[in-house]
Amino acid sequence: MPELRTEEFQINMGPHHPSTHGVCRLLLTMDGEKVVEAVPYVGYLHRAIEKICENRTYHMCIPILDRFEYVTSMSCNYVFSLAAEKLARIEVPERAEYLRVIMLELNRIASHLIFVGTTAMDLGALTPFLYGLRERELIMDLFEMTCGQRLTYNYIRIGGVSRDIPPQFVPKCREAVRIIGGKLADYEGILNENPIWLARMKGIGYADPQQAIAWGVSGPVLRASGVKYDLRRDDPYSIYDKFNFDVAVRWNGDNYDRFLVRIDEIRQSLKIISQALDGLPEGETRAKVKARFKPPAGEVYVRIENSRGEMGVYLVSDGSEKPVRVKTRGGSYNQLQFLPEIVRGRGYLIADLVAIFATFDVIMPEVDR
Amino acid sequence: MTQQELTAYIQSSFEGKLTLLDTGRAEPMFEVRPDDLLEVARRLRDDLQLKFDYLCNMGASDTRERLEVVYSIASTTRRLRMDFKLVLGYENPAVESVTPVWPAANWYEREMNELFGIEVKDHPDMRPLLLPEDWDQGYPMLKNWDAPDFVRMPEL
Amino acid sequence: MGVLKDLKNLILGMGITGKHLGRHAVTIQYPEERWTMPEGSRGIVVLLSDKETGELNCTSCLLCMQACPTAAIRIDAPRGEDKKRRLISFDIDFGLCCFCGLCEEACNFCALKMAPKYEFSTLTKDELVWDMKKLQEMGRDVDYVDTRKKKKPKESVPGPAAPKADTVASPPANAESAKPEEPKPETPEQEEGNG
Amino acid sequence: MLLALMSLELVHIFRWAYGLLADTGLPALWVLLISYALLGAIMFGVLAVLALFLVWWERKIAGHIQQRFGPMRNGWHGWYQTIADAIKLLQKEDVTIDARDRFIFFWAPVVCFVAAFLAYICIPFGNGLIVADLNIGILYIMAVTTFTIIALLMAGWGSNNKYALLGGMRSAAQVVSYEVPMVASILTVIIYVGSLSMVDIVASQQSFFTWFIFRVPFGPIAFLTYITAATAEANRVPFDIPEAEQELVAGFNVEYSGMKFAMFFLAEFLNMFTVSAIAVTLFFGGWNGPWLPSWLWFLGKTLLVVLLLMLFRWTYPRLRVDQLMEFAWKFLVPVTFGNLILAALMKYLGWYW
Repeated sequence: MPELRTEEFQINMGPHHPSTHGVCRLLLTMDGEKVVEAVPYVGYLHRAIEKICENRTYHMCIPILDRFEYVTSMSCNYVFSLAAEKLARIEVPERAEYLRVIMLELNRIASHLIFVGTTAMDLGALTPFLYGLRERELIMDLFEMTCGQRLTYNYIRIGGVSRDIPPQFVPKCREAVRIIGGKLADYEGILNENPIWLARMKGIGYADPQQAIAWGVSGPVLRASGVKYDLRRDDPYSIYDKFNFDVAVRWNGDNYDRFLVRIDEIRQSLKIISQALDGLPEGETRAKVKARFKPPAGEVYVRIENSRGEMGVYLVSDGSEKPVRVKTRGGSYNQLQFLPEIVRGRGYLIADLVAIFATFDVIMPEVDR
Repeated sequence: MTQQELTAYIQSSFEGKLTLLDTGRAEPMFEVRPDDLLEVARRLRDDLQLKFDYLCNMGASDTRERLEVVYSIASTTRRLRMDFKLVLGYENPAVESVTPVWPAANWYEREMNELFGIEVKDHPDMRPLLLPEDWDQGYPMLKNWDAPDFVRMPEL
Repeated sequence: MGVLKDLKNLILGMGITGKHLGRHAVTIQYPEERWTMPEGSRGIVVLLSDKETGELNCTSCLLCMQACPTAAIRIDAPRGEDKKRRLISFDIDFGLCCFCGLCEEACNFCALKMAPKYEFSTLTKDELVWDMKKLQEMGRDVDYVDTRKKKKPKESVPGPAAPKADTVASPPANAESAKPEEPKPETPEQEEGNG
Repeated sequence: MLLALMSLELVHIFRWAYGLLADTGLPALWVLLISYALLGAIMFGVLAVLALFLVWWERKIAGHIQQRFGPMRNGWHGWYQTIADAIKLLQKEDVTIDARDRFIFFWAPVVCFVAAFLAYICIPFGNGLIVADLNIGILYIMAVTTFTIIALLMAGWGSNNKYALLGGMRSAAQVVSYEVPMVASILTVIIYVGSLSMVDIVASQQSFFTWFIFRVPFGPIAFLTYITAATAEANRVPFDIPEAEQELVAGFNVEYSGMKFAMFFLAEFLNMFTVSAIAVTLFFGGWNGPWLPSWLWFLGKTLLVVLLLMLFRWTYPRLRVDQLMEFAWKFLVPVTFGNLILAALMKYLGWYW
């Protein structure tokens, strides 16, 4: 009886597949259920944002960069404004800094709530997604009240913020902070100690800290592997040194810790927001910036801590009103680059690959730009 | 250590290789010659004082007169950040791949190669990243690039 | 031991989802109950007209056209013989518009506002290009704070605006008559703009 | 009032109809054939309506668990939404790929649909409301419910699609390995009833405390293991890896559309009802219950168990394939066999009521 000949077969997970957030294609070589090799193919969502920004004025770049990462587009506005302010050495008024921190942290919570929902959904539990979105609506209402839009805000501008907050923002924000803090217990009740969830998440997708740093991974994925590296602390920008919050770190770098790190981060962000709301000073919300903004010639690389890791903008200007080069860097870019390293040769099943891909929280606009 | 100490230390230890460019802002910007890029990169990473083990960003930029490849690096343990860049001409620009030192540069170099046309020597797997496989309309990110249906903003 | 703890957590999880069974739903039934956007939210762009005279506030200074990142606003206002621009057509292509609000901030004659309205979906793409008439009509019921510096001297009689001093653009009646002969003349430099 | 309720037993109507048919003077064989044909038609009608109701009910329960409304558009609270879906699926074009294995691809949904109905022959809906009281009732049902594996395998292999093949293989492994604990937990009940016929099982649980769920040491354990194995049989969430949307796009029914897909869909919901009907018959005393007519009791208890299955679906994530197998063989089988021995010991020692 000839020895049964088995061979690996290739399967395309993507480009449109229920669990690739956005349009990403993973070419999997499979040995039965086990994934031998996962090769990502990207570029389906490439809109050449950098080329578009090169023939737009600085103020026009901000709504364009809103679309660079639409889940936390507040941080996209912020990182570009910070770069322009560093080039032109603009002094941002105190109240604008506070408003910026409040908006950035609210946006981080909204992004993490989506993460909790989509990760649970990728593993089969459909209800936490709806609960996550229900909380996120509270934050969306806050954003709609201040800057008028629910997804692409165009709120943080060069020199400050576009509008002051309406009077009913502060009480509503405090109430949202209270509700979200309470509802976290619901997610933990359904998911954290659930034996099926533990079986699917614990010990799977171990990311070695040194390898993660070498591959440029940053943000919650890096902090879940025990590297205490948070740009709000290690490369301080804005007024984060005024608030006391601790960096959410976990040590054994598997799916479960990557999930818990983000829940801790939601709690830290809630702490920051309540402190920022208490200390919100009066004053105007935007420095004097000419309509045809012309920063002096120069180049700067600025990076901030986004919910998916380090988000940076390398801005080159030659004194004219249009930037010469806007190189944007997102966290998901390196995490997707790092994914094959984790999956190669560890005999993970396709279900684990879906879980790892979900806890990496990769979204495609940031990768393809 | 602060930025000034960093610049002083680098100028002293990397005598000819990294020349300081004064851009008058926080992070120091250095310039390196293309041929000793790898050696400088390896020393930056392994130097015990510096330990630049994290490549934040790597990208090319076309400033109409020349092509520049900029590396922004940081150290996760020493809280340091630094940029250095490489100037290349327009005719067949080439640069060595820094993936042996920082594997993170893998995709950045693939993207730079297909968008700017900068050839990256001995890169692990050089495939087009963002553009479709059968893309043949030149290198889009160059300033002098043009294509039949490329519409610029109306100049007002 | 382990099994009992797992069982407890499983039942606890079901308890949480179970108790939501009794709670009231948070979603609204769209066509019947509508979501009212809060004041100042960026819906569709509308042209505002003066409260008394009903003319457009727009003085065709083309600032909004320059501020728009996606070249969605197309204004045709050639310079008349008396060196003042006469507004002929003001189109906004909502297929291109990214609702960023930069035009509203660029306009300092409060002629343009983003009304809190969001229902304007159409079947075909070119129905999304709204001309001046439709923009003005949609802007009728939008109230706004008139921050324009009053050019007219403070004479008591509101009456018809004094022709000379009034720099507000020519009344729409004039734009109506000009419109039928050459509908929406596209000036050459805009032709190339709407990519 | 009580008397009126009592008289609502449906069995009298069937006897009266049978009597009517008998004295029309047709030969006995004809009468038998017509009555069974009529019974089949009634069963098909009742179960089809039941399946449609279950689909609607699941969407409403899911909606309210997730704090939204569920179908609201067609009719009050969307009651004829599933009928609209069924009609839509009926008239939808039946897209089939030509690289399929024609025969197997075509007959897979039919086998799945028929297998779902076969089990209802000896499920007692009420006092005397049973199509055929086979004396090997529960054994017959166990044999018939394993038909679904064949249907899933046929669907997986027939659609010539890698995802479907994976789904088919997974479902075969899963249903086979969960058959063993299910049968073992049923045996614990059979020991006490002494007969396989469903009517006897129900008869042995007349009073409230003789329900098997209350026979403390082995009853609840048997019920728990039965329910876990049953969710795996019906491919419900913690064990729904054959058509895990997130991994295999849609598992075995990825290439099916139109009426073929509807057949798989309805069969899945019917399986869910079968499994909870057996659970009610075995552990919750079938149709026994004071005051209300017997079939109403049966329907109420079964819908409660179905609600439990739905809660499983909308709370728990999904198990991985190897964890699922490991859980079945390494945990469920030892527990059920231990329970079986415990029950047998207690029967032998006489400590039961």
